[in-house]
Amino acid sequence: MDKSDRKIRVLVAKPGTDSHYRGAELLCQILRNAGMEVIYTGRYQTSDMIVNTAIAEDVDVVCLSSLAWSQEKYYIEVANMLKDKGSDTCVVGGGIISKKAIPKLKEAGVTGLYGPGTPNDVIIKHITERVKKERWHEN
Amino acid sequence: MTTKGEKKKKEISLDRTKKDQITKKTTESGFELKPSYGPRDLQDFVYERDSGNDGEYPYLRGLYPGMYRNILWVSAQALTRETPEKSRMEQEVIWEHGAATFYFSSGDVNRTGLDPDHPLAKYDIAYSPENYSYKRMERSLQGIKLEEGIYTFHGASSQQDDVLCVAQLATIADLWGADKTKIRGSCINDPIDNMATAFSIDFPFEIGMRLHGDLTEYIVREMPTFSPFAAIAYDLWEAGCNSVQQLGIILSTLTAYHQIALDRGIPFEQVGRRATISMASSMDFFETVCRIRAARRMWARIAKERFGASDPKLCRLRIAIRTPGQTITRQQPLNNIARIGFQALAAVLGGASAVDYARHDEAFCIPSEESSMVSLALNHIIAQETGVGLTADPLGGSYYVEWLTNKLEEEANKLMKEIEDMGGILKVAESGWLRRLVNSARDERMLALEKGEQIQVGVNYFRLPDEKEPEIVEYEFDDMDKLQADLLEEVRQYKANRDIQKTRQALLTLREKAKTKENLMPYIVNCFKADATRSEILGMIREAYGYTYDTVDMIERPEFLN
Amino acid sequence: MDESKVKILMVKAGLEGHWAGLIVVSNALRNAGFEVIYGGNMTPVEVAATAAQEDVNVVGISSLTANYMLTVPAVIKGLKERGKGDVLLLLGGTIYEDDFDALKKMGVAGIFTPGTPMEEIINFVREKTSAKVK
Amino acid sequence: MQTEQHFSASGIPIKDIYTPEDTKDLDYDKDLGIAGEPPFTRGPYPTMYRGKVWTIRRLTGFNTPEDSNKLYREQYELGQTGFSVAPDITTAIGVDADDPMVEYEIGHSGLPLNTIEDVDVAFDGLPIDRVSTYLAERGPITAMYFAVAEKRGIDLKQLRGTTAGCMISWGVLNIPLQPPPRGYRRYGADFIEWCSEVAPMWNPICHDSYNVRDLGLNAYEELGMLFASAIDFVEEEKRRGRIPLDRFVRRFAFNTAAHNDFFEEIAKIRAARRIWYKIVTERYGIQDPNCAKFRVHVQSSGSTHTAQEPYNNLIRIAYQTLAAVLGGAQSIHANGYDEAVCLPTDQSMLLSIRTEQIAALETGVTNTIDPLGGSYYVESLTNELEERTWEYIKMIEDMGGMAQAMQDGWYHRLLREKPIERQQKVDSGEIPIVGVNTFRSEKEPYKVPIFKPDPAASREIQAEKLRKFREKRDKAKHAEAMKRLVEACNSDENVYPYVFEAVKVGATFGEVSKAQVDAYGVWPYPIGL
Repeated sequence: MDKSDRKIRVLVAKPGTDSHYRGAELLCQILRNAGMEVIYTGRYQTSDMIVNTAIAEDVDVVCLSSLAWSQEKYYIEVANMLKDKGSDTCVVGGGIISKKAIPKLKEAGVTGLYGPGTPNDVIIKHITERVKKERWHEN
Repeated sequence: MTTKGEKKKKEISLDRTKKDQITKKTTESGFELKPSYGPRDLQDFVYERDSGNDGEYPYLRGLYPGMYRNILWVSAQALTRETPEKSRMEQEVIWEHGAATFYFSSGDVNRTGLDPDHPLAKYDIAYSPENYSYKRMERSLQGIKLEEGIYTFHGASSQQDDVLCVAQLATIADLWGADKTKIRGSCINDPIDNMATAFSIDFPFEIGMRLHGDLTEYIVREMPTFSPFAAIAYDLWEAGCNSVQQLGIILSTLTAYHQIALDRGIPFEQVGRRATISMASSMDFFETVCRIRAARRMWARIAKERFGASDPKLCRLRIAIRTPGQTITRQQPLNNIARIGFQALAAVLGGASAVDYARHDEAFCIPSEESSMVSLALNHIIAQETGVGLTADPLGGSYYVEWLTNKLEEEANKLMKEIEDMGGILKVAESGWLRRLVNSARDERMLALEKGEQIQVGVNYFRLPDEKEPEIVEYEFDDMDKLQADLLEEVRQYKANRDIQKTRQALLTLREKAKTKENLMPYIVNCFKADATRSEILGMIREAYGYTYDTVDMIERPEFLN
Repeated sequence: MDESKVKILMVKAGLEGHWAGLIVVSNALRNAGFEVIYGGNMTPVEVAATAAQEDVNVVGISSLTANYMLTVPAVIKGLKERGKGDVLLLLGGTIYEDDFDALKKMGVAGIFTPGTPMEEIINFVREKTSAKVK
Repeated sequence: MQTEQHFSASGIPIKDIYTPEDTKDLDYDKDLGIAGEPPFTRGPYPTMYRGKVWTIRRLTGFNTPEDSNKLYREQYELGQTGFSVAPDITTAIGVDADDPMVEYEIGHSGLPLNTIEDVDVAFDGLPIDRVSTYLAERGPITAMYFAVAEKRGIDLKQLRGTTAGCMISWGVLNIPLQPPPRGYRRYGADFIEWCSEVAPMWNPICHDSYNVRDLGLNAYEELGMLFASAIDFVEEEKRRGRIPLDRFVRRFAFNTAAHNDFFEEIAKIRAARRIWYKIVTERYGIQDPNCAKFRVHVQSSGSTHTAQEPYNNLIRIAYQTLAAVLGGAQSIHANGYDEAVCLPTDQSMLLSIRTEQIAALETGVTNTIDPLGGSYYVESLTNELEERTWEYIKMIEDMGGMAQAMQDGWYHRLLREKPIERQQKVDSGEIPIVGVNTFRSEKEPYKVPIFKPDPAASREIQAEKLRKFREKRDKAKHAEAMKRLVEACNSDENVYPYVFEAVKVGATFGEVSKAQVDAYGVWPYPIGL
C-alpha cells in the first residue's frame, strides 16, 4: 500500500464506569473526518477488554477517554499491558487530566493528555505524528 | 506584569477586527431576532389571560405573591466527597450558608448499578460516598432528626439510583423509628429522560416505567410530603436539545407521569401539588428566563385544561435550575464565575424555585473548598446585594421577554402535539424516536461548536497560549489507594458477615414479586433491611424480566442466590 | 481610662485622593469618644510635626496605593526626631500581607485592611491606649 | 428581604409586583420609541450591539510610561477594544516627577505623564488611528497626545477619543495645587472650544459621576449631579458665546458607575438617555437629534468590592457589567476583582476583559436591543428615577449651578457625609455585604495572587528622563512658548492653542499646569471632619 494512502487505525476506548460519552463520540467523529479508521469500544471497558480489542484489531493507536479520576490508573494500566504483550500500539489519553498525573502518564508512554476545549487539529496532528514515528517508523 | 519580547514590540496583530463584530442575531434555539421588540409584538397578549399577577393562574409571573420577597429560592449544592463522613462535613458548611437540603449525589459506580467490588469499578470507587448498602447512607445522616431535613436525590441522572436511594432512606427511617410521613424531599424518578439521553446504565424501559409507578405510589402512600417524581430537562440540555425540545419533551413527560398516577388510582391532587421539573440554565440569558416562565404557564394550562385541576394551587409548577457543567471551561477557570453568575441570575429572574450552582473548577477537578465558597457567596450576592428579588417577576411586561416566552410556548406546544400524534411520549421513548431526536440535536450542537459558531471566550475566542494560562489549584484527594482498599475490605466484610439466609430470602422474594404486579418498593426496602446490596437488588429485578444479572454483563449472579 | 483624653491624628500620608475610608474611620473613632484630628492629606514631615504639636497619642495613616512602604518610615523617622517615637501608629487600607512583618518591625502597632469592622479598630485603640494614658 | 417595606438601593419604595397598571400612562412612541430615535430611551443608535459591541476599555496605567505601554499592548492582545489611560496622582496634581513634593507617589494608581515623550512612549506601537483612547485628565495631556498623533501622520480631524476634564469627578480627588472650580471650568471651556476646531471627532469632556457615586451618592443623586455639571458647562459656553451649542454638545461624553442594585442601574442608564434628550432639545432648543444622544461609559463600582473572599468580586463585577449592557452602555470597564486587595494583577486584568467578552458573546443579551424595554418594573423605575433626577438637578441649580455649589462648599460637605452614612448603613446591616457584614466566614480565606509596584524605581526613571528632556529642548523656543501661554492664561483668550504650541516645544505638564493655576490661584478645599 502506498504510504500516503495508509489510514491510521484508531481504537477509541472508555475505561471504567465513567458515563460521559460525548467526548469520546466527538473524538470518533473528529478522527473519522480526518480520514482515520475508527473503532469505538463503547463505555464500561476494563483494561483487559481494551487491550484485547486493540491487539485483535491491530490498531495503531488507542485513544483513552475518561472524565473520572480513575483515568490515571486505567491509562497507565492499558499502556503497560500493551507493552507486556509486545504491542507497539501507541496510547494517547484525553479528558480532564490532573497536573500531578501528567509526569506519571508520560513516563508510562501515554501522551496527548489534552483537556477539554483543545482544537481538533492539535489532537489530529499529535496522533498522526506519533503513529508515523513510533509505529510506522517513518521519518 | 508580563514582559513582552522586544522584537514583538513594533507590531501588534490587528487581524481581529472581525472578532469585534457581533453577527449572531438568533437565540440559542435559533429564533431570528428583530432589532428590537415593541408593543406591536404583543398585540395578542392579554394580561389577565396570559400573565396574571404573581401567585395567580397561569403563574407566568411566579408561584407565590411577592415571590422572593417572601420566599427565597432554595439554594442547593450537589457535592460529594470521598466518604459519607466527609460529604456530611461539606454539607454542614453548606447548611451554615443557609442551604436547607441534604443533597445526595451518587457517583459513577452507583450510577452504573454496580457494587464497589465489581471488577469494572475497581479504580472508580471511593471518590463519592458509594451507598451500596443502606448503612453507608446511614453514616452520612448520623445525628440528624430525619423529619427535620430535606433530602434531594438529584445527582445521578439515573432512575435506578433514585429508586434505591429512596428505598435506603425509607429503610433508615423505619429502623430509626422516624415518621416517614414527615420526611420532606424530592427525587427525579424519570425513566423517559434515561431513554432520551442514555447517560447512565439504567433499568430497561419496561422495568423503569414499572418502578416509576411503584415508587410514585409508594411515596404518595408512605411519604406524602416527599415529591415522587420530576421531569428533568437538564440532561436534555447537556445532550444538545434546545429550549423548545426541552419544554416539549419534559412537559409531555410530566403529563404522562401524572396520567400514570391517575391510572393507578392516585387522585391528581396528591401528585399535582408537587409537580416539579428540573432544567439547566444555559448561556443564552433571556432564553433561560423565558424557558422557565414558559414552562410555568404551560404546566398551569395543562393542569387546568387536561387534568381539570379545581384549585389553582394545583397548577403550580416548581422549577429547579442547575447551572450546567458543560459551559464551564478549563481555560481560565475563574471566568466561569461570571458564567455561573449569569446563568444563576437568569434562573432567579425566571422565577426558579431552587437553584443549584456549578463550581467554577468543575471542568478540571473535584470542586475545591474555594470554589464551593464562591458558589455559596454567589447565591448570597444575588439574594442580598443585587436587589433583583425586590419585586416579583421584574422582567414581566418586557416586549422581548414576553414575546420570547410566547414563542417558546407556541413552538413547544407544536412539539407536544407532534409527540401526542405519534402515540404519546411513552411510545416515542420506546420506539427510539426520542433518542434520535436527542442525537441529532447533539450532532448539531457539536457542529456549531466545531465551526466556532458557538463562542466560548478563552477557548475558541482569544485563546491564550497554554503557558500563559493561570495556575490552577486542584482538589487534594485523601490517599485514594488506601481508601479504595479499605472500601473493598468493608464491602467484603459486609457481605461476609450478614445473615446470608435472611438476605437470600429477601432477594428471592423480590425476584418473585417482580414477576407479579405488586408494588416492589416494600420488597426493595426489605432487601436493604436484610443487608442486600444495590447490585444484588437490581440483579433480582433484572432477572425477573429475563435480563442478565449484571448491568454490564461481566459477572455472574453470586453463588448464594443460586 | 477616659477616651476623651486620647488624641488621634488621622491622615493620608502623601497625595493620593482616596479619602473616604479615612473619613469613615475618623468619624467612627470620634463617635467612640476619642478626640480626633482629621489631617487629610499631609506629607510625612507634616504628619510628624502635627503629631508633635498637638501632642497626640495615636496616629492613623490610610493608604490605598502601596505608597506606605515609603511614607510610613518617613513618618516614623519624623516622629522620633520630635521625641514622639512612642505614638501608637495605625495603618489602614490595602496593605499587602507580606509587608505586615516589616511594618510591625518598623513600629506600626495595628494594621487594618478593608472590611475590618469599626468595633475592631476602636477596641484596638482602647486597649492599647489604656496603659499609656493615665 | 424580610422587612415589610422594600426599597431600592436609592430608597425608592418597591412594590410586590408591577403590572400594566403601572405603565398605563407610558406613551410608547413619545416616551420610548425605538433605539436611535428620540427620546433615545432604548438606545442612542439604531443597531446598538447588533452593529458593534460596546467598547471594552479598562482605565489603567502604572509605574512608568514604558511599563504601561507593555500593559496596554497586553490588554489589546487580550481583546480590549479601546485604550484608557490613568495618569498617576502626581500628574493629576500637575507637578513633574522630579518635584520633591511627589517623592512617594510616582506611578501609583496610574502612570506619570510629564512630557510629550512620555505620551509617545505610552502609546508606542498602539493603533491609535483606529482605536479610540480615553485620557483621564483635563486637557494638557490631550494636547500632547494630539501632537504625537500629528507626528505619526494621523489626521486630527479623524482622531477619536475622550478627555475626562470633568469637574465633579476631579473635585473628589482632593488634591493640592488646583484652581478654584470656576478656573477649572474656564480651562474646560477653552479645551472644548479648541477641540471643536482642531479635533472635531474628539470628545473634549466626559461628564463623570463615577467618583461621586462611589463615595455614597445614590443612583438619582449621581445622575442629578452628572447633569447639573454638564448643564453648567453648556451654560458657560452659552455665556461665552464663542461657538454654537450644537458644535460641542454633540461631543459630550458621559461616565457613570454601575452599582449593585441591578434593575436600578439599568433603569438609571435608560432614564439618563431620556433626561439628556430633554435637556438638549427642550431646554436648549437644539434641533439636531445627534446632539441629544447620551453616550456613556460605565465602570463597575469599586466601592462594592470586598477584600474578604476576593473572588466574590468577580460575581459583583459580572452583574454590574451586565446591568451596564442591559442599560445600553457604549463603553464598559469591568473592574479587577482584586482592587480591594492590591493593584490589579495580570490575572485580574485578564478576567475583567473576559467578563465583558462573556457578556458580549456568550449570553446572547446583545442579540436584540433594549431587551428589558416594556418591563412594567423597569419602565416604572426608569420613570421614577427620571423624576427624582429632575428634582436633584433643580436643587443644584437653585444653588447657582454645579461650579457655584462646589465653590460654596456644598459639594464637599455632601461628599464628606456620604461615606459616613454608607458606613453606618453597613454597620447596621441595612446595606448587606456578603462576606463582610453577612455570611462572614470565620475560615481563613483563600489567597489570591497579588501585584506590587515599585514606586522608588519609577521615580528614579522618570526624574532622569525629565532631566535629559529639559536639557535637550530648545530653551529659547520653550521660554517663548511659555511666556505666551502665561499671557493667555491671564487673559480671556483660549489657552489651548498656546498649550499645544508649548508642549510641542518641550513644555512639561507641570509647567503648563503651573501657568494655568497661577492665573487663578490655588483653591483650599473646604473639607475636613
